[in-house]
This record gives sequence, structure tokens and C-alpha cells, in this order.
Amino acid sequence: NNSASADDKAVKLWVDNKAYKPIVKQFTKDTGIKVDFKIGQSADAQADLKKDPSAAADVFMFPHDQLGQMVQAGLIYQNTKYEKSIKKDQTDSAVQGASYKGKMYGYPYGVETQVLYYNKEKLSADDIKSWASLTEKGKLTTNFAGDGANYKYVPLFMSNGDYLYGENGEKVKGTNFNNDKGMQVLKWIAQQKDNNGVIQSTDAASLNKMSNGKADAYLSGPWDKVTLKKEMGDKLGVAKYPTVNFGDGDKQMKTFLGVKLFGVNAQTDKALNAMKLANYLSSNKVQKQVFDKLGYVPSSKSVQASGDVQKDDVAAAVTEMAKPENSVIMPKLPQMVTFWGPSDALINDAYKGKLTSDTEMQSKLDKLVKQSTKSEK
Amino acid sequence: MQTQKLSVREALKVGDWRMKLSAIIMGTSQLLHGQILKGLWFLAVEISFFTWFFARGIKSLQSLITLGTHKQGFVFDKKLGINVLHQGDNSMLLLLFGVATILVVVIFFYQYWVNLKSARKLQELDLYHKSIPTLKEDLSALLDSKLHILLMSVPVAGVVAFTILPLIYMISIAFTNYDHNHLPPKNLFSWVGFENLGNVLGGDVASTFFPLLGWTIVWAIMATVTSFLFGVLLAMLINAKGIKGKKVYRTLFILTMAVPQFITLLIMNNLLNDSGMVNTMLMNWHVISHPLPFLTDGTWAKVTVIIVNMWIGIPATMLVTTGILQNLNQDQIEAAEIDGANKFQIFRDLTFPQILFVMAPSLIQQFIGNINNFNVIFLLTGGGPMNSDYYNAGDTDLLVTWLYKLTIDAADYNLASVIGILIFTLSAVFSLFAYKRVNKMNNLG
Amino acid sequence: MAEIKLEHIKKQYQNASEPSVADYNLDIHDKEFIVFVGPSGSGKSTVLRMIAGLEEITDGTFTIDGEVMNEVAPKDREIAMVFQNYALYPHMTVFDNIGYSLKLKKTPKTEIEERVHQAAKILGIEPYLERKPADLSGGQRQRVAMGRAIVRDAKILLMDEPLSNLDAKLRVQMRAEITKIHKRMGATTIYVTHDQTEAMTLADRIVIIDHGDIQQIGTPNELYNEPTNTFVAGFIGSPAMNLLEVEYYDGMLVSDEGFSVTLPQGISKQLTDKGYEDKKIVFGIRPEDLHLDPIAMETYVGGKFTTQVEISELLGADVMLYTKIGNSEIVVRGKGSDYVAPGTAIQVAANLSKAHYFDAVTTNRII
Amino acid sequence: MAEIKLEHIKKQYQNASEPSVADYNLDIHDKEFIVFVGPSGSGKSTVLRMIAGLEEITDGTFTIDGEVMNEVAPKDREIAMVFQNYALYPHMTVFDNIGYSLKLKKTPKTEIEERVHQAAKILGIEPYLERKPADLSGGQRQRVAMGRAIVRDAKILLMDEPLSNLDAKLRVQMRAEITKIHKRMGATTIYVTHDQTEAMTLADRIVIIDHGDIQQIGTPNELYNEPTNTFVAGFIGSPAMNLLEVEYYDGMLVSDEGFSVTLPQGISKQLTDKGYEDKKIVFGIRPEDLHLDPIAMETYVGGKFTTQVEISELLGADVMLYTKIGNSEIVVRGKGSDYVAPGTAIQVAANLSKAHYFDAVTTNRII
Amino acid sequence: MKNKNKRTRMIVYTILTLLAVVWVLPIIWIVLTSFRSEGGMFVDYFIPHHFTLDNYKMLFTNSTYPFGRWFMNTLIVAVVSATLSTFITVVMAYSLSRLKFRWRGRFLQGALVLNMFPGFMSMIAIYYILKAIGLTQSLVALILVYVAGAALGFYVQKGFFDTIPISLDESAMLDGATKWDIFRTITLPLSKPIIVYTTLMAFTGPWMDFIFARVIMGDNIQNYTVAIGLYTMMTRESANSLFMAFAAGSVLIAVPIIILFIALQRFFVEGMTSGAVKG
Ligand SMILES: Nc1ncnc2c1ncn2[C@@H]1O[C@H](COP(=O)(O)OP(=O)(O)OP(=O)(O)O)[C@@H](O)[C@H]1O
Ligand SMILES: Nc1ncnc2c1ncn2[C@@H]1O[C@H](COP(=O)(O)OP(=O)(O)OP(=O)(O)O)[C@@H](O)[C@H]1O
Ligand SMILES: [Mg+2]
Ligand SMILES: [Mg+2]
Repeated sequence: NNSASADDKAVKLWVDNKAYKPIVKQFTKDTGIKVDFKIGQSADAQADLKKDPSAAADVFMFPHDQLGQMVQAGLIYQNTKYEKSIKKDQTDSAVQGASYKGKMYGYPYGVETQVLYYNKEKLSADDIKSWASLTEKGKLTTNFAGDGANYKYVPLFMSNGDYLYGENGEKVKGTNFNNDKGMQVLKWIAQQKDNNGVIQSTDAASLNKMSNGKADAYLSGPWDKVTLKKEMGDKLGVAKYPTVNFGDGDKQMKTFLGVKLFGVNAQTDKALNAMKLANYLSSNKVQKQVFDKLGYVPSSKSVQASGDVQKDDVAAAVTEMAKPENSVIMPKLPQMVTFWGPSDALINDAYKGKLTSDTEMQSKLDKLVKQSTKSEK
Repeated sequence: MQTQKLSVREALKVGDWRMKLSAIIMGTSQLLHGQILKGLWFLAVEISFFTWFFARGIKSLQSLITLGTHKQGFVFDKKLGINVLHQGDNSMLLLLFGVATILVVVIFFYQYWVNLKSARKLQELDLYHKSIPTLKEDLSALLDSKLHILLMSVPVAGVVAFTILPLIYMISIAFTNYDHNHLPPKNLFSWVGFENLGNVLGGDVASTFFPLLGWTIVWAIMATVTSFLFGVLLAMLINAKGIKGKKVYRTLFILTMAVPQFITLLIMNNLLNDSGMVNTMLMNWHVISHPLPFLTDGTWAKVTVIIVNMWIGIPATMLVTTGILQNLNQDQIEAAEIDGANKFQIFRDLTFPQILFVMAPSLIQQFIGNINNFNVIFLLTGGGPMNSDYYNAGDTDLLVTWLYKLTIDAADYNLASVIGILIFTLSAVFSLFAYKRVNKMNNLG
Repeated sequence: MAEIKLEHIKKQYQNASEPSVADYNLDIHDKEFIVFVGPSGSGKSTVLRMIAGLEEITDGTFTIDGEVMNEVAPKDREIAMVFQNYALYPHMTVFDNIGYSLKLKKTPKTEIEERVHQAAKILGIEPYLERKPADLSGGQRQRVAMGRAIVRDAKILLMDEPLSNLDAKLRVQMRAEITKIHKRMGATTIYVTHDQTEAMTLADRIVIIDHGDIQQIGTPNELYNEPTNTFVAGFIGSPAMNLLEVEYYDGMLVSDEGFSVTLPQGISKQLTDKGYEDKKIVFGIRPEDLHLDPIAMETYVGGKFTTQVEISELLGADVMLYTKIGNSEIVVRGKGSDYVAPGTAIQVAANLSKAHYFDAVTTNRII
Repeated sequence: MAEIKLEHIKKQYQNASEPSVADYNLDIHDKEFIVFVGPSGSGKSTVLRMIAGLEEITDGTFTIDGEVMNEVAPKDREIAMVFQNYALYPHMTVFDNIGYSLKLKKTPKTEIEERVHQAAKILGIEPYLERKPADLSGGQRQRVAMGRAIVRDAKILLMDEPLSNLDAKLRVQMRAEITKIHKRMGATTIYVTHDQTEAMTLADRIVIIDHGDIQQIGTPNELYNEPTNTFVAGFIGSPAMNLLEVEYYDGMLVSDEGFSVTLPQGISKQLTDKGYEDKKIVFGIRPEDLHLDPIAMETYVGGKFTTQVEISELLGADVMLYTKIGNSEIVVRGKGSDYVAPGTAIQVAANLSKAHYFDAVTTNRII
Repeated sequence: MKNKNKRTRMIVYTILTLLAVVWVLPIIWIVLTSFRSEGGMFVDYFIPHHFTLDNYKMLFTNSTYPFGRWFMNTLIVAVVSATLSTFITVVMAYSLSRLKFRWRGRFLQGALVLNMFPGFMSMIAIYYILKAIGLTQSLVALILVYVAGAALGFYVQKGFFDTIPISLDESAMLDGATKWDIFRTITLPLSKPIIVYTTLMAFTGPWMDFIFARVIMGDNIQNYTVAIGLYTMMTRESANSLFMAFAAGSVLIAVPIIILFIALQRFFVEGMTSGAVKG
């Protein structure tokens, strides 16, 4: 079953959008490799693969933070064949996202960050430079107290100079949120409860508030662009994150950077064809096509720099945010699973005012660090 | 003409050669007594079992002990220019099929026993010179004295395949180190005994386990009792004498059962949001000035899930209760009226006990179901709001939803299985106790 | 005080073609013991259930002590009732079944205990107090049903065949108990039975019903001695009164089948006066007014006739002779010593002054 | 052919402290009509249910025509049964209820029609064939239950108080029908009743049960005239035999309460011979063997005694005098003309040669 | 007296109506949402500003979400599994309520216990069992799993059977009925309400289950049921824009179930054709 030359068999592909269909057709035309095209959710890739690798796709999309577990469970094929060209074409962050412990596995085809959406009629470009002026002049709708606060606000710690799993996100013992800087951040979060410019809302409700003018600013990803554009039209402004002041000066507020990857199933019996397809789908040409059709922000240096991308305000904002000074690559260590839940809880509780004393905050931070950095047995 | 029953053991001792041969070659006795079809069946069972056993079964049992020895690995293939996968053993599948093999063996021995018993019966009939049942008689017995066999064997087979087998498999996992460090197919996992149990009960997981256990029990009781009580009340209201449009009301309530839970719960989530419609409306009417934290405050959220669960659970109870109400013995109710009972007393002393009697088993089941009520919590709050005192759990998380997070996110299947077993033991003890009580109450005509 | 008045009461079940009770009129005095008798399906239970409030009254007025009760809920009527089918509460013990009404009235526990035990003792079901109804025999269940009614001090007591499942001895005993209970409680009582003896011994007045119509109301003696029509005549008395269709003619009663007796002058004069000469009438005579002994033959010469014995039943002290003249059956009740083998023809003397005479068309009594 | 044999049959309900039936032995011949009588709760229904196969036999052997049936399924016993509580199928019409067993046997439709109608006609329930059981009166339901049993040509017919809810007239009629049905079907029949008359008139032999024990088996006459013990004596006959505990002494029977009679020589000799001189015995005399008329006073001189009337019941032709000597009750049955007002003391003459004499300890009959 | 009755009746009507509103509002909200053209998942008003049928159209034209196909799949699964499940549940309930056999008590307890292990934990095992018999990703597999589950869900039904007087069975036995005849001709006709209930429950299951079905179907979108289909619409990226289509899908799911409920209510209402007769 490890003969990689079964050319006649179709390569099974999972992508999350049928816009890929003509692209894949072209691929088949060019190479003669048949592709079994299936729609599936990239976020479910890991679970579906884990469930039954032999029945899963040969090539699949997935967000890079699942890479750690996939490697750990032996689900994903190492990318040796196209490593070089990828390193050459793609941004450094994308390459980093596709690699784990020094080896490359993924085929990056896009990046994703959060950006700031705002109402141009209410807020000027200056107003949105800092969190303080933003929330003074306008109202920011966000979700400190619910699910997803971790995704949005954990990078605050890194904005203030802390590390999550070390500098490159691969060091189990590398989290240091429980230092003074971390305390500063946590206290800052707690203060937001009394900030009249911050409205607590779920994401769905935030969109609605933006549309009907009850809120003026909103932190979210490119996927909300379509809705907001439809509702707000020209009023919609997109920008990079503001700065925040945790007590000792303005610092750039950071966001998580996600890299979108194609992967090849380790159990595939048509490895070469699969790799070829994965590589094709992450090629510059396809990235450009996909950007045109779907607005996925590309991870290729050249495509990012192209005029079309830069003309698009969201894409421009994302590429800006994707720069290392504005974002942190989301760690892909399997241990992340032990971090997500507790960090969400911590931010929620801090915002809701449940952590009443400094010592409590400190002990909660200690606990978070301890729980999420337990080394492997 | 008193007949003495022979036990199988005695029959083997005193029986003739046909009986004795049956112990080795199944079906002999039946064949030689003219029960051809029955005999052939037993014979076929034996032959196919042993063929399979020597071909596959033995190996499967061996693998069950080791749970695999070959790890998967990659070898560089010069021709292709890439590393190529060498399949290893998959511990998970070995475990699953090992368990299945054991079940097959058990079933075979059961068949073997049936074969012996049937041979014994033939022996006995011989002894008292009675006629051997013909195929037709055997078949017609299936419609009468052995009807339970006819009716139940297919469902029970389903239960064995789709409930018992997975269950044993799941329980077995608790004794392995199947966690995020030993994920198949790349890694093998192996038996570790009771280590995991210690980890759950002693480790830092415990500080989350016990509070969640507490809430799970509170939730299960509240969810079951409220749905039941109010469901019965609603049924009483709708079915009250002189109320017109019973059918319309009933239909309105039943509507909720027609919409999938994941939809209604999503909508509930929407409506009860901090800035959801309920809060918006209350604020517009100036009933409140700040949004009520239906889902964002721990205590509020707990109450909310119970109430929303009522919204889901009451119509079902109402429906069953209506059925029961209409079948209640009218005479007894008349007698009670004459005895001077008012409507409420009739309800309390007659209607309710009888509804309870009919529903008691299902209530126990609902209670267990609520302990494991994944849907409502998962879809409505997702366990939230998160609680920083817990390990990866929120205020409304039940043990199961927590378990789900542990498996899906953390892939610590062994821990999950231990917790599963704990929940299971707890529920089993409770329900067997409750079941005994119900049975006691059972002896009314 | 509990005077019951039924005026033009009617009951039509929805799915029945005819009314089950039609134009029922009855006054029951306070503390009276009324017995309803009538064939199966004649509407006895229906009337009872209407009085209890379990069945809606289709038409008419029902009052207790002058108050219209048609619409009052059963529980507010202060009525106790023994159901024909027991209607015990299956999930309660016998004790709880009997004590239920008391518990509802918040009677103190000790008093409930006491009263239930007392009732149970009267009914001989003390050993079963802790059992559930399902574990009792038929008769035991029926006594529990009785118990439930008698522990209450209701103003009105309704009983629907409360003794039908008891053996003769227990029945006699129970009958005596019911009399006592009635005396003690002083409840106005309506009692449905199909047992002659019960009706005769218990009733202040008996109401005879047929097809939902009252045929006659009267004391047991009245009914027995002066039945208003052939239905009552045939219904009361066991074995039933012999009824023969005959022609009255020249002071004699004659049937085509060979029956013929000569009436005493007083009677024949009355019949003639009422214009029955040459007309058909129904002649009724009770089995005990037919005699076999020689002395009677002398005494009741005019009443002598011959009949063919078909069956003789020896019942302890009595013998019952089922005889036939043509197709008409005539039952004779004699002493044990009068036993006659089936098949023989015998001479019977009728005490004609005790006989009854009915109009053949209206079936009403003439004399 | 259907001969039933019960040998050492025992029944112990799980939740009962004593066996409900203890050591029951009975041979029933083919085509015999056996009646079970006994007090409520004595185990009659239980035995019936064991025969039908509805209740497991705890111990003993039950055979039909020599074949052990203990373990045979009810449906294979070819037994028809009328249930004490009817057990009608509520969802079927009366017609379907009656025809159900025939349908199961795949009888042709037309034949079912015919047989059901025939049965319904016998039972007088033809008009209700299309109704559901809930819409019937108690007696109608009972007749449907009967109908269900009689349409089948079963070898054995069991009936548990099948007439208890019918009125006297219908009962007499039904009794006659049952006799006819029995003759026609030729089924071995066991019939449970608490009605004396039914037992006496229907039975070939009567089985008297008390507390799960057979007290006596015999023809009606045997039971009436030669009861084996005081239980049977007291149970058979209505009103029951008077039983007085007395001392036998010097040819006389004397009680502390003032009762005293002189025995005829034949009897006193027997008593003396059997060693009862100066011992307690139970003296039994039926109400109808106590006489009030002057002639009897002359005839039965030795049997004269005085007693106090407490209640007089006039029952049609008869009068029933409930009298007392001290605390012992003595019932006298007289003619209607013998009516005496309560409170008077009367002289009664007992026909001592018809009296019964029982051992006071074993309660068994001496003479 | 009459007045008092009237007043209590009015109170009952009021309560019922209020409750009905509470119960029905969310449903109406879904229906309205399914016709809404503006906004996304979340709006803070009740009645849409603009009505449209596009959401429904989208369901039947978008090839990513072959809703029509899913609908038929679900209908097939629901009908077949409801039929089989009802049969199995009723048969199990009857056996355990009425038939006497050796391991009956044990079986009842065992069945109770078996239902207690968290179901989702066995999903993977079941997936592999289905795979071993070559059935994954097919509708048959779904049906099989649902029907197998029915074998242990007999408690309500058993409770119901327990209340049918045993003397009816006895009487039928003597009439010559086999146990099977009794089941067919006595017990079943008397159990209409509970059978209807069982069928309804079994029928609704496949319309609602999204976790299990998803595991079994994997990437075979053609064989999805509506529930999986709808659930997969609700991803982070698409939830907001597809929400109205999602609501439209929900309405479409609800319709057959509601029709069935209304149609079968009669049987519930009828109850047993008449009460038990004496005893
Ligand atoms: N619910 C009903 N629907 C239709 N007809 C009914 C209903 N109940 C009783 N009947 C009919 O009404 C008539 C009177 O019934 P009722 O029960 O009063 O008789 P009963 O005198 O008590 O008879 P029994 O002595 O047999 O109990 C009968 O013909 C019966 O069939
Ligand atoms: N299921 C049971 N469990 C326990 N005891 C029972 C059960 N059924 C009957 N008994 C008891 O067994 C005894 C005999 O009952 P059975 O029903 O045979 O009486 P019966 O002679 O038919 O009385 P009746 O004339 O009142 O119907 C009674 O004392 C009764 O209480
Ligand atoms: Mg009646
Ligand atoms: Mg009985």
C-alpha cells in the first residue's frame, strides 16, 4: 500500500469551498492526475483525519495550529519535496506555520489575522490609533466575557512582551504570563469593564451593532468583511490594531497570525500525486486566483505585494497585521489545547471582576502557566 | 407419570452416546433424533466458528494482549525521492477487534450450551418415551412459550454489536495509556492497569471533577423533575374538562419537538444573549437598565439552562402524560370524587401516582439521560461561562461535556474513559437502587 | 336531613339510541332505605350515578333538601357510594383505600385508625388491611368497597349491588350489618340489588324499574301482595309468580292448553263488573299458593287443575316442581315430602283468593 | 372425554403468609357438573385459575384424562372460562369479544356469525353485539363473558360466579340455560358460586371449601342432609342451620342459657354408646325443622323449648323469626301466618330426628 | 357554580395561552428569520424589515449544500428507522412486560445500566464496527445504528403495557391465543397512544441528530441528512451569511414532523378505545 505510483487512482481532496473546483479541473487537465473533489470544513480536518485516516482525504486544508497534534499522531506527510520552493516563495511566518520542530509539513496558501473594522463616519483615522482614544470617541463592541476572548486577547500579553510557549511557540516551558507584565495586562482587562467605550457582545451581536450604528468599532477577521460591507457600505473602514497602554507607554496591540495550510495524509497511497496537488494549490498562481474569488489573503510574498491585494483594504490590513511586529504566530504545540480553555476562563473572569485581588490574579496566572506547560510524560 | 428433570451434567453422565457425542460434535443428538434443521444449524455454527477461530481469532486474541508491536515509520525511497510510510499496528483497532473476538467466543459457548441443553431435552424425552418435537412444533413454540426468543434475539444482537461491544472497548481504554502522547496510528499504546484512575481521582483533574459532579447531579435532578412536574401539569391543564381547543394547544406545544434541538438552542442562545432580544426588549420597556447575564454569569447560566431545558422537555412529558391520562381508570376517579376529593386531591392521590407509576422507569432513564445530556449544554452554553477555577471547564459544564472537550481537544481518551466509567458507576448505582424501589411499588394490578 | 327528590329525570347516553332512564319521578324521605330492583340494564346504576353526580342529568330536576343539585360537583354532594365494580384505588393498601375520604377531611390520624379498624372489623377484612386490592379475592374487594363508604358519615349512602360477590352466609351477616349501619348513621340510603331477599328485608320501600321506567314504588309487602302489573308480579318473589294468559268466561278461567279453574264468586263478580266477561286476562298465582296436599284439595276445590311435572328440584326443606300445561310453565312449591318424579301428571289446587288478575293488554292489575 | 384429577394440590402466593390452597384432592368425572362453594377468600378462584393454567401450581399433580397438565400452557388445555371480573377486551365489540376464540381457530366467518348470534340469543344480549363493553351495564357485561365461554366447544368449562350480577329472574333463566348448555356441550364443568340455590340446582356434586381445604364433597342432598362437620352444616342451607353448644347429659341436651330438650331414645343411645355422656356436643337444627304450629307441639314433645323473638322478617310466603336464648341466636322459619311481633317469647318444637349432632372439639358429625 | 367554573376556565385559558406564546415565539422567530433578507445571525428585532424567498431558493440551488438530496435522505432514514425502531421497541417492551422468562429481571436491570455510558464515547468504536461490515457512509448504516439504539429504549412503553390488566391476557390465553396472538390482537390495539408516541420519537431522531450521523457519513456529502448538512453550514466563516438559509432549512425540517404530529394526534387523543372493564 505504499506504492506511490498508482496514477490511475484519483487523489481525494478536501477543501472548504467549491470555488476550488475549476482550479482543480485545470490541475487535472495539466497533469492528468484525477482528483476526487469533496467539500469539507478545514477546521474539522484534524478530527476527521484522526477518526479514520485511511478513509480521509489525501490532500486537505487545515489551520496551522493543528499541525502539532497531526505530527504527533502521525497523520501528516512531511513536505520534503517542495520545501525549498516554499521557503523561497512564502513569507517567513507562513514557513514557520508550516513547520514543526524543524521539519516542514504544510503547504501554505494563505494567512489570517484579525483587523480593526470601524465606522468611518464616527471615527477618524487618528481616533483609531490608540485604544484609549478609540474607546473614548466611539464604542467598541467586543467579547471579553464570552467564548473566543482567548483568541482575541491572549496576544495582549505578547504585546506587552510576554511569551506563549517561547519565542517561536514551540517551547513547552516557554510561557511566562505570570510575571509583572502579565499582571499589567490582566489588570488592564479588568479595567475594561468600566470603560464606557467597550460594549460586551457576542460576535454575532457585534456585527448587528456595527450595522445599526450602536457600535463603531469591532475587532474581527476577514470573514466578516462581506457582511459588514453589505450592511455598512462605504462607512466601513478597515485598519490595523490600535496601540494599548498597559501602564508604561503605548504598545502595538497584537493579534494571532494563522497560516492556512494544505497537508498530505501520511497514509496516502499516492503520495507523489498528492504532494503535487498540494503544491499546486499553494502555488502563487492559485493563491492569486483564490484571492480574486474568495478574498483569502495570500501567504506568498509576491502575491501579497501585488497591486490587487494591496488595493483591497482588508487584505492590505491583514498583510500589515501579519508582519511580525503586529502579530504572533499562533503556537501549534499540542499543549495548546490545555491553554485555550483556561486562558478563556481567565480573561472572562478578569473582565467580569471576579478576580478581586492582586494575589488572586497572580495565583490564577501561575495556575494557567503551570497547567498549560506540563511537559510530556 | 412424574418426570424428573435431568441436569445437563447428569445427562452427560448417564446419557447415551448421542448425547455424549453432542458435547464434541454439536448437533449430533438433534440430527440423530430427526431434528435435521436444528442439528445442521449447530453443526454449521461449530464448523464456522473453528474455521474462523484458527484463521483469525487466535491472532486477534494475541494482539489484544500486546495491543500491537510494530510502530509505523518512514523509510526513504530513493526512486521516489521521498520518505515512504511503513504501516505499523493500530492499537485502537487491535483492541476493538480483540474485544469483538471475545464476544464471538462467548456467543459460541452460549450456542454450545444451548446445544447441550437441547440434547439433554432429547435425552429426557427418550427416557420417558415421549415424542420428539417436530420442526413445526419447535417453530410454533416460538410464537408462544418461546416468543421472547423470537422477539428479542434480533434486537439483542443489535445491542451486543452496537452497545455492548463499544462499551467494553471504551471501558478497556481506561486501562491503557491512550492519550495525546500515544495517538495511533503513529504510536502504539499499551495496558497500564489502574494508573489512570489514580490520575483522575488524585491529580489536578480532581479539583474540577468534583465540582462538576456536584453540578451534574443538581442539573440532572432539576432537569428531570422540572420537566416531569410541569409537563404533567401542562397535560392536566390542557386536558381539563371543558377546555376547548385542546388539540390546538397540544399542537402548539408539540411544535417545539418538531424543530431540531441544535436549531432551537442556537436561537435560545441568540435570544438570551447579553444584547439579545430578551435583554433588548426588557431594556426598551425599562424593566431593567443593565442586560441580565443569562448566559455570562455562572449562576444565571445554570438557572437558564434548566429553564431552557424545560422548554424542550415539557412537551414530551405532556404528550406521554396525555396518553396516560386518557387511559386512567375513570371509575377510580369517580370513587374519589364521591370520597370528597377535589380536583387537586384527585390529581395528587390518584392521577399523579399512577402517572408516576407508568413513568417511573422512564424517569429514571431521563435522569440518567440528563446526567449525560450532552446536547442541551453543548449547544446552549458550550459549558460556559468558563470558570478559571476549573481545568478547561465552565460553570455549566456537565461531566460529559467536559469529557467531550477532553477527548476532542486534548485527545486524552484514557482519562475520558475513566471519567466515563465513574459517571457510569454512579448512574448505575443510583438507577439500580431507584429501579428496585420502583419494582416494589410495582405490585398493583 | 337528606330528602331526595327526582323530578322528570331523564338520561340519554350519547351513543345509545334510546334513553336509558326516561321520566323518573321519586321522593325519598330523610333516613329512608330505598332499594332499586329491576332487570339487568334497566337503568338502576344510571340513576344512582346521576344522584352521585357522576353522570350528567340529561333532563329534569334533582334536589336534596329542596336544593337543586343537578350541577353540584360530586364531592360537594356529601354522598358515599359503593361501586358495582368496586373501583378500588389499586396503588393504595386496603387501609388507605378505606381511610382515604377521612384523610381528605383532615381527620386526625388516630381517629382514622380507629374508624377504619372498626369498619374493617364489621366487614371481616381486618387481616387484609395492609394488602393491595390486587391481592384480594373478589368478595374481599367488595367488602373493601363497602368499607370505603361506611367509614364516612355521609348524609346519603348509595350502594350498587354491594353484596353480589359474597357467599350466602356472609351475605346474611352483611345484611344485618347494613341494617345496623343504616340505623346508626341515619343516612338516606339507596341500594341497588337483584337479590329478592336483600330487597325484601332491607327496604323501607322498593322501587321497581324496567327499561328506565319506574313500575312500582312501595313497601316490600305492597309489592309482594299488590303488584301493579305483570312485570312487577313476575319480578318480585322467587321463584316468580306463575302468569298464565287465560280467558275469563262464565265465572271460569280457561286456557286453550287445558287449564281451567272456577273462580270464587267475589272475584268473578268483580271481573264481570269491570267488563272482562269473555275477555283475555292474565292470571297470576305464586308457587307457594299452589298446593298438593289432600287437605288443600278439599279446601280449594274450584282451584284444582292438572299439570305435567318436568323437573323437580329438591331444595333443602322445599321441593320446586316445574310443570307444564301445554306450553305454559307453572312452578309449584311444595314441602320436601311432596317430591314427585318428573314426568308424572299431578293435581294441584290453587288458592284463588290469593291469586292476582291482570289486564292482558295493559298488563295492569285488575284485582 | 375430560376427567380431571387434582392430587395434593397446593398454592402459596408469594406475598401471602399462608397457602391459599392447601392439599386439595378431587376427582371430577367426565361431563360432571361440579360446584365450588365456600366463604369469600377460601380459595375457589385460586383453584379454578390453577386448573386453567393461569396460576402456577405450587405443589401437587393435576391431570386431565390421565395426562399431567401442571406445565401445559393455558391455551393448550382446551378450557373455557368465565372470569369473575369479566376480563372483556375493551377495544373489541361484544361480537368480537365472543367470536375471538373462534377467529383464532380460523373458523369460517359465516360459522362465527352463526355461533355468536346463537350464543347471544341464549344470553339475551343480541341487541348489544355492536357495542363496546364500556357501554354495557354490569349484568350485560357478565353475560358477554359467559358468551365468550360458551361459543367454544371446550372440553372443560370453568365459571367463576358467572351470574353474580344478574337479577333473580334472569338468574333463574340463566341457570336453566346453563343446564341446557351443559347438556348440549357435554363439557366437564366447574362452577364457582356463593349462591345456595345455584349450587343446589346445578351441581352433580358440590365441593365445599374453607381456608383452602375441602370440607366435604357430595351431592346436594348429601351435603344438606349429612353435613360432615359444623362448617358445612352452617354453610349449606339458607337461612343457616342453628348450631348450639350444649351438654349431653342423661338423655337430654342442656345449655347454660336455659335451652333444654329431651332426645328420642334411639339418638340418646347412640350418643351414650359413642361416649358423649356428660360431654359437650354441638346440636344443629335447621330453621325449617323448628315448628310453631300446635300439631307439631304435640308431635315433637321432647323437642319443645322457649325462645325470645328479636326480629321477624316477612318474606313472601314465609316468616323468618330471629330469636335468642341467652346469647345464642336461633332462627325459625315459619309460615306467613306464624308471624309474631318482636319481643314476644314463643314456644318452639324441634323435630329432633332431623337434627344433627356434632363433636364440640373436632366439629365432626356424630349422628 | 357555573360562574365559578367559567372563571377557573378563563384562568386556565389565560395560562395556556401565555405558555403557548412562550413556546411558540422562538419557532415563529425561526420562521420569520427564514424569510428575512437583511442582517445576519443576530438582529435585535422580531419582524424582518425585508421579506424574501431567496433563502429557500438558495437551499435548492446551491450545489455545496444539496438540501433537496439531504431532505430525501433524511426522510428515507426517518421512515425506515421509525418503522423498525417502533417495532423493536414495542416488541422489547412487550416481552419484558408480559412474557415470563429466566433472565427477565436481570435483563431489565442490565438494559438500564447499558444506557448510562456517555454515548459519544462509543461513536468511534461504532464507526469501526460499521466499517468492518462495510457499511460506513451509507444510509443503511445510519438506519442500523438508530434501530439498534431502539432496543434499549423501551421503558416508557413497558410502563404502559404494565397497566393493561393482566386478566385480558389470561382470558385470551384460554381463548386459545398464543402469546403472539395476544400481542397482536389484544396488547397492540390497546396501545395505540404509546405506539404513536414511539413512532413519533423514532421518526424525529434522524432529523435532529448531527453528531453521530456526521461521524458515520464523514465526507460523503451526498448521503448527509439535513441535520448534519445544516450543522455544517454553521461554521465561523459561513454562520452569519448562511444563517437565514439555515433557518429556512430548519423550517423545512420541522414541516414533515409537524404534519406527522398533527396527523397522529388523533390516536393519542383517542387513547384506549375504552377504559378497562371492571376489576
Ligand atoms: N356509557 C354508556 N353508553 C351507552 N349506553 C350505556 C352506557 N352505560 C350504560 N348504558 C346502557 O344503559 C342501560 C342502563 O344501564 P345501567 O348500567 O344503569 O343498568 P343496571 O340497571 O345497572 O344493570 P345491571 O343490573 O346489569 O348492572 C343499559 O342498557 C346499558 O347498556
Ligand atoms: N395475588 C394474590 N396474592 C396474595 N394473596 C392472594 C392473591 N390472590 C388471592 N389471594 C388470597 O388467596 C385467598 C384465596 O383467594 P381466592 O381469590 O381464591 O378466593 P375466592 O374463594 O375466589 O373468594 P371470593 O368468593 O371472594 O371471590 C384469599 O385470602 C386472597 O386474599
Ligand atoms: Mg348496574
Ligand atoms: Mg373469587
